[in-house]
Amino acid sequence: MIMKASTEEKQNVVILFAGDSGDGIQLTGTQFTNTAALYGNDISTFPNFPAEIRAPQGTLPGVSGFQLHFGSTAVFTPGDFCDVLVVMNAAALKANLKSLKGGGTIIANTDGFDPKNLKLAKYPDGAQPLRDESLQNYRLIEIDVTKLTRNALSGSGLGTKETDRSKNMFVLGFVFWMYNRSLDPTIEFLKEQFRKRPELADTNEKVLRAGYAYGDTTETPMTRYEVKPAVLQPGTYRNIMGNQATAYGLIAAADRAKLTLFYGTYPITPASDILHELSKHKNFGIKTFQAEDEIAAVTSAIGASFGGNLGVTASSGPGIALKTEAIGLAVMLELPLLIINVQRGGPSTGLPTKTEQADLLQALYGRNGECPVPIVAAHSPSDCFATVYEAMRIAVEHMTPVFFLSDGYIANGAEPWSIPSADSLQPINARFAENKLQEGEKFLPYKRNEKLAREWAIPGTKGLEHRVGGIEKEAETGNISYDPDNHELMVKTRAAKVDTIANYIPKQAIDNGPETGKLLVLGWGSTYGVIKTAVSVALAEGRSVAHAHLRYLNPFPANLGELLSKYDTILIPEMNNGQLVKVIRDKYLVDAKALNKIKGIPFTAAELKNSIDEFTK
Amino acid sequence: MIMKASTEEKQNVVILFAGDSGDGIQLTGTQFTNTAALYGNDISTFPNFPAEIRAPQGTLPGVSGFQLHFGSTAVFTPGDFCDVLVVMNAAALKANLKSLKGGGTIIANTDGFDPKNLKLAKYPDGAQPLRDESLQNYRLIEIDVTKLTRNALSGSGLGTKETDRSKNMFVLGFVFWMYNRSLDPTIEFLKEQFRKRPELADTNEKVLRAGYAYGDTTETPMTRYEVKPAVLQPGTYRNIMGNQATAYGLIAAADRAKLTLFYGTYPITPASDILHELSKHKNFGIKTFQAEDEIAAVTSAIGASFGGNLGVTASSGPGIALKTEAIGLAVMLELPLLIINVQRGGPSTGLPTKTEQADLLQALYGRNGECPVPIVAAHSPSDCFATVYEAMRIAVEHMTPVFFLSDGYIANGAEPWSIPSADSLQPINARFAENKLQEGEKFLPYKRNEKLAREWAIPGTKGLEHRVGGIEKEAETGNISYDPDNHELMVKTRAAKVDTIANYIPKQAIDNGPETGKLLVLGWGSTYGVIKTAVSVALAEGRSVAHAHLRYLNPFPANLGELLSKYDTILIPEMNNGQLVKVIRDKYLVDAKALNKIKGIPFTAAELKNSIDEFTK
Amino acid sequence: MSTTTSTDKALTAKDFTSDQEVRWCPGCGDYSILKQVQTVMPELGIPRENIVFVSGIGCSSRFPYYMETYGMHSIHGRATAIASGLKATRPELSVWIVTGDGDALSIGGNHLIHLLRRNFNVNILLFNNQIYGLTKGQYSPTSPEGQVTKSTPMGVIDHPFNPLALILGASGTFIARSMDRDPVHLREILKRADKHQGTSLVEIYQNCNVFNDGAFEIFTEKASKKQETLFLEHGKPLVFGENGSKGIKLDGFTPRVVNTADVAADELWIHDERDLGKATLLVRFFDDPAKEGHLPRPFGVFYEEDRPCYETLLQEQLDEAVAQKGKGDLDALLRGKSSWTVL
Amino acid sequence: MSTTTSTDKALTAKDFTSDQEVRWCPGCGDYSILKQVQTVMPELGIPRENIVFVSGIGCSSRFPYYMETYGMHSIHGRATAIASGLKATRPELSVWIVTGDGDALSIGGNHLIHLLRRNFNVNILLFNNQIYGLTKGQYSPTSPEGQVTKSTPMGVIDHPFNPLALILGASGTFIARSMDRDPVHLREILKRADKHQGTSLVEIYQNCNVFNDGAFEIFTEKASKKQETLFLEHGKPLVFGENGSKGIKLDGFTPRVVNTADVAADELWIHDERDLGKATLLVRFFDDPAKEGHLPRPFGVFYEEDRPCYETLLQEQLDEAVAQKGKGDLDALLRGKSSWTVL
Ligand SMILES: Cc1ncc(C[n+]2csc(CCOP(=O)(O)OP(=O)(O)O)c2C)c(N)n1
Ligand SMILES: Cc1ncc(C[n+]2csc(CCOP(=O)(O)OP(=O)(O)O)c2C)c(N)n1
Ligand code: SF4
Ligand code: SF4
Ligand SMILES: [Mg+2]
Ligand SMILES: [Mg+2]
Repeated sequence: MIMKASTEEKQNVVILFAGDSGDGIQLTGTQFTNTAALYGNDISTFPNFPAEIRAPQGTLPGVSGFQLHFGSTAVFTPGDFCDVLVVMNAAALKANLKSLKGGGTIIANTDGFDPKNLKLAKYPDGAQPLRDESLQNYRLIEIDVTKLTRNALSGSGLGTKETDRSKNMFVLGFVFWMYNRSLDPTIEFLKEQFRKRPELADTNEKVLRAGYAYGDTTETPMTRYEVKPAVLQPGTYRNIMGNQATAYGLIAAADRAKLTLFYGTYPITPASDILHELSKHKNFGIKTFQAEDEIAAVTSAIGASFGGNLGVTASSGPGIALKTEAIGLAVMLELPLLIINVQRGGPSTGLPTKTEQADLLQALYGRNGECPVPIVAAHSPSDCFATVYEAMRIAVEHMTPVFFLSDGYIANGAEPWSIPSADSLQPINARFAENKLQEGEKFLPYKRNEKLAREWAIPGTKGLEHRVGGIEKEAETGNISYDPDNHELMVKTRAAKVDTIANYIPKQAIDNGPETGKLLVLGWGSTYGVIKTAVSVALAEGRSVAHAHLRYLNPFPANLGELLSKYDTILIPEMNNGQLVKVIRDKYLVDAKALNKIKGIPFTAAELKNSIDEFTK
Repeated sequence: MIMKASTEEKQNVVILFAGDSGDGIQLTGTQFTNTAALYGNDISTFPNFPAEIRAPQGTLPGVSGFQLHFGSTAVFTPGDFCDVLVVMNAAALKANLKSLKGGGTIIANTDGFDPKNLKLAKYPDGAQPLRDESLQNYRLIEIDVTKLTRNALSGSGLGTKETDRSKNMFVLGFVFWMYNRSLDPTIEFLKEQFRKRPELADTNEKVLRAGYAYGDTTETPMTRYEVKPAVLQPGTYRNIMGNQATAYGLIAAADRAKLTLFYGTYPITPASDILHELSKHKNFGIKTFQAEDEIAAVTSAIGASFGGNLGVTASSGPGIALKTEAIGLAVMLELPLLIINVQRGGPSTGLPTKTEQADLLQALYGRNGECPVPIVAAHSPSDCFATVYEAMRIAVEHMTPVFFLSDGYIANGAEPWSIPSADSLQPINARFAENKLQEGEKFLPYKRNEKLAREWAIPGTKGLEHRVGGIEKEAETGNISYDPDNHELMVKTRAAKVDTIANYIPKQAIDNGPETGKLLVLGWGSTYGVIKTAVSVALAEGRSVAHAHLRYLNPFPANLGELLSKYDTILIPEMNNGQLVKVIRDKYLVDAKALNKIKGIPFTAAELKNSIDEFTK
Repeated sequence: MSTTTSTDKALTAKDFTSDQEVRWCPGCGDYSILKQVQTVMPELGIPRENIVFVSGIGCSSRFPYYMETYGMHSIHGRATAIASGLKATRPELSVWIVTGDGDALSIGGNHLIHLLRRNFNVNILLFNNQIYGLTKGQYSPTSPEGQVTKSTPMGVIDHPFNPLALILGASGTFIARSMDRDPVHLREILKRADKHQGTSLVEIYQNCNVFNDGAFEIFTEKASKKQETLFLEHGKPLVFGENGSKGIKLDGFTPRVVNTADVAADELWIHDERDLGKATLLVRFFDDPAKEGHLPRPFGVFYEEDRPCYETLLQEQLDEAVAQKGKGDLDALLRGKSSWTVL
Repeated sequence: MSTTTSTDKALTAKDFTSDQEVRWCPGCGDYSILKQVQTVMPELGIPRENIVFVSGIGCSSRFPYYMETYGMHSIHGRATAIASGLKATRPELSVWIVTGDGDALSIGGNHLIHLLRRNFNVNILLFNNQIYGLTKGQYSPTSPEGQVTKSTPMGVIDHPFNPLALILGASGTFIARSMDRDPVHLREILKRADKHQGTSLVEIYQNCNVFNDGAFEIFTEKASKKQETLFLEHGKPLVFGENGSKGIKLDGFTPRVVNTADVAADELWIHDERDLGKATLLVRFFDDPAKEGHLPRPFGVFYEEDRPCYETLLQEQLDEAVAQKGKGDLDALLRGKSSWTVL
């Protein structure tokens, strides 16, 4: 007799899929995400790749994870802990059990817990977590995925090696069943993915359906869950990852500015995916250039900018370090240039696959001489689009290199994004110099407008032939000048040019909470979601706390000092050893407090909430 | 009839020699300096090179200058303005007249004021400064140096081209006469210099003597001056330039540490002279390596350090920018490495031959990730010796890369130096790992001592074979570790290691003035002399002001915060747009005031004094 | 700085002379090179505004300031990379890179070899003076072993590059050598460089009379020039010396100097700019002229090869993408394949 | 991490195996190379503590962690420069550089060519898998034109380097090629590399079975190996194919494939490792194996030359300086020539 499972409603759920890097975990996670998104849930996801390319199968370093938070209410982070942990083998369980809430559910592929796998996962001899008491505080659902998958495909004529590749579809099907989701988006995806090998689309679909059916037919009574669609602002949405949103923001900026995007880069984790994405869109006239190193990457972009194109370069910390000399040149040339830093754990090679936001001071001060560069930072995966677009606007309209900061957490995370229409994007106005000179009049390449920006005088413009370079320049003419007063004037002018941007950006707003109070949590970058979550909870408890999040890190919005003065304490949480906090203390002379986590992983909302509680006691 | 010149006593005098870069100005200045030094005057000098290699003769960009301040009392700067301006041509006058005190003396080579030279110097058509009223506020001594030099050598059989090369000796001889100095040191120098061509030594000597005799025999009555020897601390002195003192400090450190110095560098102004100096002393076992670029320069030094040698690399701003990635590696490897930055005007190529101290924030923050590096800065030419020696001691004893900051002003300036004996130098104790392991015991390359420094385990040590690298390391074992808690521990440990240095350096002292009062002028680097001078004057006027000068910029001396709290106002003069001031404000939350000059040239004492007056009103 | 004399009359060398004072040492070989470049420019028939000179840092790299064209005096060693980005996006421009032996071969070595393999259609003028001029006289990667310089008081111990061998090894498609002191030859080679579709590398022996005077005297001075230099002409035998009295003949893989009188004309090595095998040997004519029985130093075009240029291939891919997928539609891109609408 | 088993018994491959888990993808060609290196090490007779492996960044650059010697996993592209500083100061050490095609030829190209010209006595193992493995599959400077990779969805348009031609152009003194799949040959070449006094460059074709599987299949797989590869032996004619049925003969400067049966043995190209001229042509045997009438790909030692090593010349100058001026006396140096005393 088949018992019908009961259905329970939930506001939000965190699922962590984990398995071997060969198990297709990322794909499984992404499919569930897309299905949830299409269904209308709010979502936030984060993949956790192994550092090794493909560490030996079954080992702890080989574990790949994908965490997904979806809900019927607003969701801002992938979640501190998960409700459901799906593990394809023993190593996946061992590596991730600490992330499971007490009483949470474990879905385990029993085949991944044979003695060999237990040994690879470094369980002590004789230990068998599925049998002993170690999991007694959790709800354990054991499924022999391998066998069931093979059964589903018996008679297909496929070998076991090929059959086993679709194990992940079985699990996915089962989880779809648990959360009452449609299989259609995945089936469509499979068709598209295996367009050239329809037999594989069939196989995978068969297994997916088998997993779903397993839920329906299983003899153990199980609860199914219902997570209703979230109430999102009206609009058209899609699910988007940070690096993808960055690439789209660049394409959009080029499109709106009606200029060619030149993307000079050298591959590095976690920035490379921007290159991969951009190189797919050559029909937008985008020129990607994989340079021989980071120095060539940035200087080729400068060459492109000199030619009147949107020069962009991207890297992560170690690569940015190599670009610093050339960024100084761009500051002198006063050309638009966008430098993208998708931050990762440092210093040096550090933790390449982990996240950190420890390159802020490098962006601000990491060049020789007085060398100011505007900085903006994205706060979530989808926010990359608008922020990189804004960075490009500043670069072009203020004729300056600009830093755009993202990080590994944002880059690989995903969330729903309310898609703007192309027409709704703020125009980007390049001011190209035209030859309007009178007979005998000399062209002044360093003449400035009210933004202190010079004109963009590009090769091919007859009569405006001129020379630029990295030696100090005479005001207006741009000729080499060693004059002492001119140097001071130019240093101050370059600083003022950047400071002036404050007049062209929005005032800093409070994101959440009262305009004045005991505590302001001031964040930047990828801590947004977790601060938002923690502050919301604290506010719900009646605490006197607010949240402001900086997109503009240089210059700061003009009203920032005043805004800070409205709170007794400023708390600055950062995934570094305290960087923004230094700048705020220096600039506003307030005793801002640092909350730091330097573990290569984001804050949990609970950690932040604890700190908020401390300061609002 | 020959009139005897009268003699007047002076406490100190500033002479500025100026002429074409081909005129031998630097040599003239250096000879006067050495003679004054040997005589016992306190001195301070500064050369002012043209930016161009050898700009066209007679033009303004081609002017080379050498300023010399000597006195019978302590002398701390080359002087704000000069008493005597020696000009070999019109361009030299035009470029330097603004540096001459009202009523000062001009010694002009009339031959350099012919129409051609006037035109090259861009004097308006028809203008003749030696004839018109433009110099009426000065005492003008005109000498037809060219003619007199030729006369002196008539019959020597030399052509005019060769004769004219010793014009500078005529002027030098005359100035020696004016200041009543012995010709012997110069004659000895000439003999040594032209060892292989004694006829040239003779020629030059002849002209030198002719110049001196010209003073004795001239028909215009002239005043001669007497500047008595200064009262210096007992000791043996020599005159020394900053880059030379840096080179000597390195040689001394290697000698005392009994290690091989490896100097990996790539030429750049104004750091190259350190390379030139070191490469002369191969008999000290010093290995200089002119690398293909700055990245190879620093990484080759890291390789040498890994092998148990004193790895040193040097550059100026743009080259330091290129080294930042590798410095991060050295931070991870925890090996001794010295990075010398002889700062110049920035940003980018900037003003290569001018001075600036705008790379402090780069040294402090200019790397990806949390990447702390200790920083020390020299405050005068001779101080380079002790400070670079100290930098090396810190690097070796604390097992860390260290920044040593100098600048173009210090590098090329000169002053008397009380020569230490080799024995008096503080020992430098390298702590090499020895194999004391028990059977089966594993070597722990990242085990630390009370300084948090690890041991230096170098190749060739049997049984200590191990691997290091730039990926985050497990505490103690040094194995690769992606563990979140370990990463935080290591970031904090590396920071603590640098902070701990504060326990091994002297407390910050007040250099001049009371321990508490209205104003503290806090300086670092090459502003020392000018602050000293200005504060001395202000103190003499009874103002409530003191001067402290930082050698240690990271970490700060432990008592700095307390020391700052003893004054109403902290004034921080810097030859940049405000860098140390940012760090002090952030760290001690005091409203320190910035006084900035960004002109590629030092503050004058008068400028500083003005500011002191403002703040002690 | 440019003035608005934009009438379309034929340009002259003067039209390519900027208003900036030239600031090399008097007597520097750079003056002659500047003059030849300014002289050749009008003959190329390229509108002045479409010409860009990009340089790194060094005495030689001051060059762009003196040219009345667009120009960039960039940072040390990176002119090649900057030019790559410029050419990739503006293929219609005539891009000239001016660089020194330090700029191109020391700090800039990597960008140089990568530019060569990518074969951007640009011209590189490598001013080789075997010294770092601007920084006042340290040795460079082309300074001969044993040379005493500021940084090598006991003589250079680094084995120098053979620049053209390196460049050929990096798949250069146009390789030539000339000298500051032979204006006619230099102008000829500059024109050839301009004509070549792909990266043209012209090594120019340049005298630094302040820090390395006479480094190439033996090749440039009348007394020795005929004996020591070998001017290459396509299709002609390799002959040199007074009245072409000497020639080169191959003995296996070993080139030997012979008296032309002693051998039949067709036994001599016939220069073929298109023969990679010959070029690989020819760039190895790099003997120390002090060595007994040394080979003469060749000047002229060593090698030329037709190979598609990077910027052309790049544009072709873009065109192909448009042909396949249509011109990019931003709204369609942003919407993607699985969007949903909340009302 | 090392333990204290420091008895002096003969070492085995196991003694060169560190306690760190090897973390390449299963099936990666790196495993075989590691094995051969560990096997060869004991045969070199060098005390383990005097061996240092230095690498950059890349899958291949993880190598040092697995060797029970001293080691440094440095930063991307810089292993060559780090090794230069180490060798300059510790000439007695046996220094091995492990690098990838990206690490050595892309970001590290400049240090590589300068190391080669200086001729430090170190060994470079260049793992060429024609891909960026660690960053998950972008093309490298050795990837063939047209290859579809993560960063080139429409195919590579960069003309790839011919690595050995570049290396010879940079004055390399020992140039060899081997492959992961021929352990015997690889071990032989490793031993030759160790023996050479100067920079030994060994290019090793290495399969990246995840991102570029089968790139060298045609050379490594039994079915095609005999036809497609040419194993070089000093003093022996260039023959290949089933039972050496084919050989190489020079036609002018053009090498042609002939049937050995059709030509006299002495008409075939006889390999001479010491002949630079031959080597310049031999490194150009780099045809696309898909091309009609292509030449086979050579493996073995292409070229070896004796040239003094940088570290030797450096030490000689130091010794000479001591001989001339006596050992440095610090007090005398500081005092200088014109000091004065204040009492
Ligand atoms: C990053 C950087 N490193 C070093 C320098 C100093 N520098 C300027 S030019 C130069 C070498 C010049 O030699 P070369 O390229 O041969 O040009 P030349 O002056 O001989 O024409 C050096 C080392 C610099 N400006 N920037
Ligand atoms: C400065 C810097 N730039 C980029 C990277 C990213 N990165 C690491 S390895 C690598 C290329 C690896 O390719 P290769 O050298 O061929 O080694 P393989 O992994 O193929 O063995 C890149 C681009 C980095 N770590 N550091
Ligand atoms: S230093 Fe040499 S290369 Fe530079 S301008 Fe003077 S002569 Fe020319
Ligand atoms: S990615 Fe390729 S090269 Fe790297 S370990 Fe895996 S198979 Fe080997
Ligand atoms: Mg040069
Ligand atoms: Mg590779």
